[in-house]
Amino acid sequence: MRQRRELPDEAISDKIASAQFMTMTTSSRRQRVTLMASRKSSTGSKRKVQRPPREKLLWMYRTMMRIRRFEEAAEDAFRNARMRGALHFYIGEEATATGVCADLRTDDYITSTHRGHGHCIAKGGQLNKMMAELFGRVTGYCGGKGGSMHIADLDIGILGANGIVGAGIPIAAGAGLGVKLSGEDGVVVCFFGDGAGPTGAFHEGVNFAAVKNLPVIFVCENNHYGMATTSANSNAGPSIAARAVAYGIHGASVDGNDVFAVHAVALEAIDRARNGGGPTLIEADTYRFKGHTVHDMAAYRAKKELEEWLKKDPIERFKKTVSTEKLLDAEDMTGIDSEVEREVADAVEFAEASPYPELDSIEQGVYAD
Amino acid sequence: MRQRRELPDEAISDKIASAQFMTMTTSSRRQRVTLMASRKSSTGSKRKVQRPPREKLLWMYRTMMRIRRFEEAAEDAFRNARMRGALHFYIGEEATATGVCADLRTDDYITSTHRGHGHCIAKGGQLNKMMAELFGRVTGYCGGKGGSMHIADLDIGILGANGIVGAGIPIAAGAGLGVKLSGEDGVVVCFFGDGAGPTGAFHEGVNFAAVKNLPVIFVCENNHYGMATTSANSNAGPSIAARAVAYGIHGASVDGNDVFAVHAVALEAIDRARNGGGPTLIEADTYRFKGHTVHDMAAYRAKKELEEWLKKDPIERFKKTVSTEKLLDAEDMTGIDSEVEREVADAVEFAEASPYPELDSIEQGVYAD
Amino acid sequence: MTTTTTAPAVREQAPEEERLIFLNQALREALDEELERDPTVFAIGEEIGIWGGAYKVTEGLLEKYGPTRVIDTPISEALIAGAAVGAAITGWRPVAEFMYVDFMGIAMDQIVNQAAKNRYMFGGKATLPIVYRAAMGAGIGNAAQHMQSLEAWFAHVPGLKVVTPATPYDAKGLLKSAIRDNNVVVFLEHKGIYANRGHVPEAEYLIPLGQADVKRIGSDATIVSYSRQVLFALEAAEQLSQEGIEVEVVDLRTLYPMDIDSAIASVQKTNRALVVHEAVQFGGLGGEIASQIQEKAFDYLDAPVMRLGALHSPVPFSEPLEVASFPSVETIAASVRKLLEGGV
Amino acid sequence: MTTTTTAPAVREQAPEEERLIFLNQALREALDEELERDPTVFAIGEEIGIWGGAYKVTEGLLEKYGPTRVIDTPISEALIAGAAVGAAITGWRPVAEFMYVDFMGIAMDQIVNQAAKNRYMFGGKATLPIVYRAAMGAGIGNAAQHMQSLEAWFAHVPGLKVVTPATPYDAKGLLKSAIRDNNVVVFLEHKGIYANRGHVPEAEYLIPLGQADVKRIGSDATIVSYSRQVLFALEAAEQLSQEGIEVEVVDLRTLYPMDIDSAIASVQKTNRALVVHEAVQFGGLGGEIASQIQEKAFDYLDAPVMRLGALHSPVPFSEPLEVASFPSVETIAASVRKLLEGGV
Ligand SMILES: Cc1ncc(C[n+]2csc(CCOP(=O)(O)OP(=O)(O)O)c2C)c(N)n1
Ligand SMILES: Cc1ncc(C[n+]2csc(CCOP(=O)(O)OP(=O)(O)O)c2C)c(N)n1
Ligand SMILES: [Mg+2]
Ligand SMILES: [Mg+2]
Repeated sequence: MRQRRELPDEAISDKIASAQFMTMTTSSRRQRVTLMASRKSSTGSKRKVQRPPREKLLWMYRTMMRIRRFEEAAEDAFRNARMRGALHFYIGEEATATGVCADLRTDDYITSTHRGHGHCIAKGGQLNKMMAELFGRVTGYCGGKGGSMHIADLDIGILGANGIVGAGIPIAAGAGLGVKLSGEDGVVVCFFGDGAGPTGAFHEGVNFAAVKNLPVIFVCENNHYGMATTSANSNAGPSIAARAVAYGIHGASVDGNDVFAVHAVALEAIDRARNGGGPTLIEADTYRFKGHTVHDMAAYRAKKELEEWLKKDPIERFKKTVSTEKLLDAEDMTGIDSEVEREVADAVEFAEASPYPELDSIEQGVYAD
Repeated sequence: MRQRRELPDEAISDKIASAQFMTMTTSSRRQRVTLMASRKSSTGSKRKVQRPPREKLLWMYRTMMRIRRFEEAAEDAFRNARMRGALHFYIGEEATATGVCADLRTDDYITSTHRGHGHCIAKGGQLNKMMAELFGRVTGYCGGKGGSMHIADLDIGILGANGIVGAGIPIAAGAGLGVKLSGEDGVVVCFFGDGAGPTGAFHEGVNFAAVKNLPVIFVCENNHYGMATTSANSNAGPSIAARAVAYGIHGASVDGNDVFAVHAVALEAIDRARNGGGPTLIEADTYRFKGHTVHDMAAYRAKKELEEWLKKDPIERFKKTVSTEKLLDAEDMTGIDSEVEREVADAVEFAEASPYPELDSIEQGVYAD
Repeated sequence: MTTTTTAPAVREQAPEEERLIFLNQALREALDEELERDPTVFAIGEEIGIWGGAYKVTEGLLEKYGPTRVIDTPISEALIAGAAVGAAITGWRPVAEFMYVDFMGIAMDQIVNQAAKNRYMFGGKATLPIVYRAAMGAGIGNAAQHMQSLEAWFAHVPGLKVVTPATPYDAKGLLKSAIRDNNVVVFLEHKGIYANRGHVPEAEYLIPLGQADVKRIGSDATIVSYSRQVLFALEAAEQLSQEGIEVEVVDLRTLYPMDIDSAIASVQKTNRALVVHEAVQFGGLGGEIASQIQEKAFDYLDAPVMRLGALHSPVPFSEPLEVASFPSVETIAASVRKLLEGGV
Repeated sequence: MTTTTTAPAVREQAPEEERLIFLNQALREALDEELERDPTVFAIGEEIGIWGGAYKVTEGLLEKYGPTRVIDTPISEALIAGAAVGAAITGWRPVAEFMYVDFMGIAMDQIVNQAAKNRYMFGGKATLPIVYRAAMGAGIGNAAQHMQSLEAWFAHVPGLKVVTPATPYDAKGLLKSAIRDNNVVVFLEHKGIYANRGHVPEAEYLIPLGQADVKRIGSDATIVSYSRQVLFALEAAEQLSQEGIEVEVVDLRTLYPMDIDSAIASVQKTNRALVVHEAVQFGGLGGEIASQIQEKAFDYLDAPVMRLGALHSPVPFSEPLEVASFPSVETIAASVRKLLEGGV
């Protein structure tokens, strides 16, 4: 009775299968689902891993530093009451957005979350426009009308941060549908947190993408907490990646603090999506160093737990790897450090020097002509 | 990081495992999910299957006949314009509701669907009150205010048919939560169609039941179609039962037209739920002999497909089995036949003899005092 | 303002030269023409392809345009609404169908927090040309979860436009405009009038959103309404005319943006107003309409603005109760008589 | 009718003997007392346990009552609403929290098609004692998806009751009544006043649903409002008093069932009415309230009933825009002056 739809091509699934994985074979022989249950830190893996070229390494480092320094500056401004609203920091998770976006094209799309600064920066967002938006100024990405949770840059495929947990997932599926209808080879990356795992939006969005074989890469940033609720207490089952089996799509679990591991998994998924192989569900294991929002001191987390994760700081690990493997030298990075410092300082200056939007603009921009 | 919650006890999962099944072992050794991929017709199975006692066999036959004759009478009334509204017939699927409800207690609960007559009858619903409701009379289950899609009998645990696909699933989870809070050993059976598989409500409800280890048995009646849309075109993945893996709960696929097979699977699930073993996701393979609604001629289905399924008529198969295995004799069944005929005729008479509700009652029953 | 619409009320005999078609056919023509003319337009929803839509509005379009222009989805209302957002913001013009407005509760977050707000939240940059179609209204015995009129929810949300046609002529012209509109338009079709026949010219035409239509001229009282109740109001007006009472019937057609000026102009002439809708009266749009009338035409009113909506209950199944639960030709006529005696 | 409530407006200096507590504390006391007295009551929602609720309303209750009475859920709003239905219909009294009313769009089907309608659809037999709590309102910079006022959606749905307290005293008394009520009550708490302090007596008390409270006596004009805007109205009234204008302030407190009679009685005395709410003005409940006032007090009105609500846009993030987008003490006072000059 059940007719099978287009399936991921065997070659690609075998490629993924070359990492540790488990296979579930269903009654239908034609359906093959591979799931990398634990691609642990690429640095830890036996085989000689192939590293990205120097230019990409420099970009990765710069991107992670831009995210971290941008948010440190934002937090500082907030603590000094120069900024208000809800701020969710990505600090500690930089490797995930960076590794995933490293090989996206400008015409590829991403949907983001309430914790979206990192996604936005990794996809090419401008710090001054982002900072101005956080300050509610007219020069911000949204002219001050959106704030941190609603930054978008449609010109470079950033379809928007989102204040509603899980809501970006059906939107990503829709963008993926559009790409498929256009016949082009673009892809859509959908970032979401472990807290979005239980939402109906997740299920409706992923099921649709799987049924229609859309070029969407679902990236769950499992930082182990919603607010105070643990991922395990909100998501049933062995893991979020394991759900790929239920949807008949490819799934992968990856060390989200290892930018190289994330990059490798993302490359495979992007490849597959560009070549009509359909969606992938990636679960990145990571951790937020800060509280849920700028207001949260995260008392519900064990001090020890945080310390363990601080040891896995994605930026420190990147530095360690590139120096051990002699891929970059200290100067490369210190140079970037000071450039980023300056860029962030300029962004703050730009933002604070910018005016607030005009009061008579409140009802403008609601409807298009 | 991920703390595991209470798990189904090995003994029970091994019991299920004794049927044909596949096992998926995840990175977490402590998590064991068994999935009966294809408990094909129990009659076809090698080992000598143990049949229910005579009393239960008689109940099963009577129940299936009550469902079929009730709906035939309703269709007749509708075709003669003595009744209006939306009617969704369960004819052809009788074995599923019957097998599942055969061992439910009066204080167990069920949630039903738009195609709910069979569930209601199998759980003990009264034909005259049901028929009167279909006729919109004040003597109906809902005093005529609900109609076919909203019949409920709270006194015997029927929490209501539902006009919203998937909506019964979170409600069943809530009833299951209540049972668990009460510390009693009741269970909740949640019937839903394959069309509800893609709904967010399915995911939110099953995930919650799994996270909280609630005594809920999710029974998907996969009759292969929503309206004209096939189950395969709306549900991604190998099967709906296979999703059990993603939720870390027990799953089972069963021949929904074999009342004995359904009964056996249901017994295991009910046992497990009563004993704190948590939820089960059962997928029953079946088919609706009629169109989606009384208005639908089902032109989208191949004539041949229907013919194949008509050969698997659950009532005929029951008769064949009980006579081959000499469990009941013809008289047992002909006796029931005439009793059911009379009961249904009485129900129609009762309904048509009943008055419509008073016009001034429109705004009554909206709020409780 | 009064347009020259000659759309006949139901049952009214139409002149020879008119082309009488069903309302769902008129909608299908609109969709067909727009799919034809703009390759970025596509239809998406449940059972709109093989089945042809629960009310056959999309019948034949799958065959004509194929599965990339007429997309059947699983039962996933939030997905349908959200996929429309994702497609629209990336350059497409989705026309999404919800089988019943009652099911839109499942999609309210996507419609209200995403579709309606994205443009504004993103600084007025994003453009989301989306039409969310749905069948609304009572009268056919599908009971409480399939017969609601929920237009008041949508009209209250900045970023949404809301359209509620009453005739085949308006339905076609308004749907074409809605599809070409660069905003999110909630297009509500009363299921009780899909089978109504009315004049729809061969030649292409558009009806701009936000323009009311005076469907009957009268001097004694004004009935402001929309969707199917406009037809009931026209019938009531004919009855009242026998009694020498001439009622003007203003069909708002679009609820947001609302052409209240047409209603005001009429009330300034008749000095009496009755607002009628099938939605539950309490909290319905009748309140907005009546309030604006008394705010802007206070000195013209000879009686308070009256409202007539559904009783305060879910829609009952039983036929006699169902039909008595919302405004009818009889209750509208009775209300007008009462209005002329000073009202309320 | 006027109750003898002495709940002070914010900032007002309270007499020595009063017990001043925060509004979220008052709500916590109500929940605590009801959890204590009725074992069938339980609280369920996101982050209400360990976190203590986004606005700390449930803080400490998990520790006191344990995880079977204070239940943390995954992020699954439809599940929360539906689980409450399943539990309520089987004998429990769930108090479900939605962190923000903005998220209830995800749960609208369960709230509207299931919770609100089950009793009626089942022939008046089922009883669903559910309280759906949520934080509403703007003013704290969380932008368009966290700051809405959507009470109009719920008040329009037969089967739901809607409560919107303005003071700690009312908040406690009304929540206790809502929990004991045998119906589905949507209880909306303005997030801008959780930290307001007001008098709440030690002794237990209840405030019946459906009773308005005249929070200030005046003779020149009536302001009808609810939730936080009542406090703004009281401040505006103090300002106007300096100018010799005495405004009566009627706090509806419950929006359905609505005690419109208290508003009418006041308007019959003052002959002028201004309806104020923070929700978007178009399609807001102000329309219902204003319409009923002009229907029932038409001959008493010296001016049209005026309405003041939020501008027609999603809530903007930027602080100056946000605060200017909804009614304030200043715009309320200005509206009253205008009303006295003949209004609108
Ligand atoms: C639908 C919805 N429910 C609840 C919230 C409130 N909320 C904001 S963030 C959050 C936790 C999200 O956790 P996760 O998805 O893991 O993302 P993280 O914050 O960990 O990056 C919650 C409950 C929301 N914004 N949207
Ligand atoms: C949320 C929702 N969406 C759409 C519908 C319209 N509808 C009613 S039944 C049906 C098909 C349901 O298919 P399935 O769940 O497989 O149940 P079956 O009719 O096959 O028993 C649809 C689409 C609905 N009632 N509710
Ligand atoms: Mg998280
Ligand atoms: Mg089906």
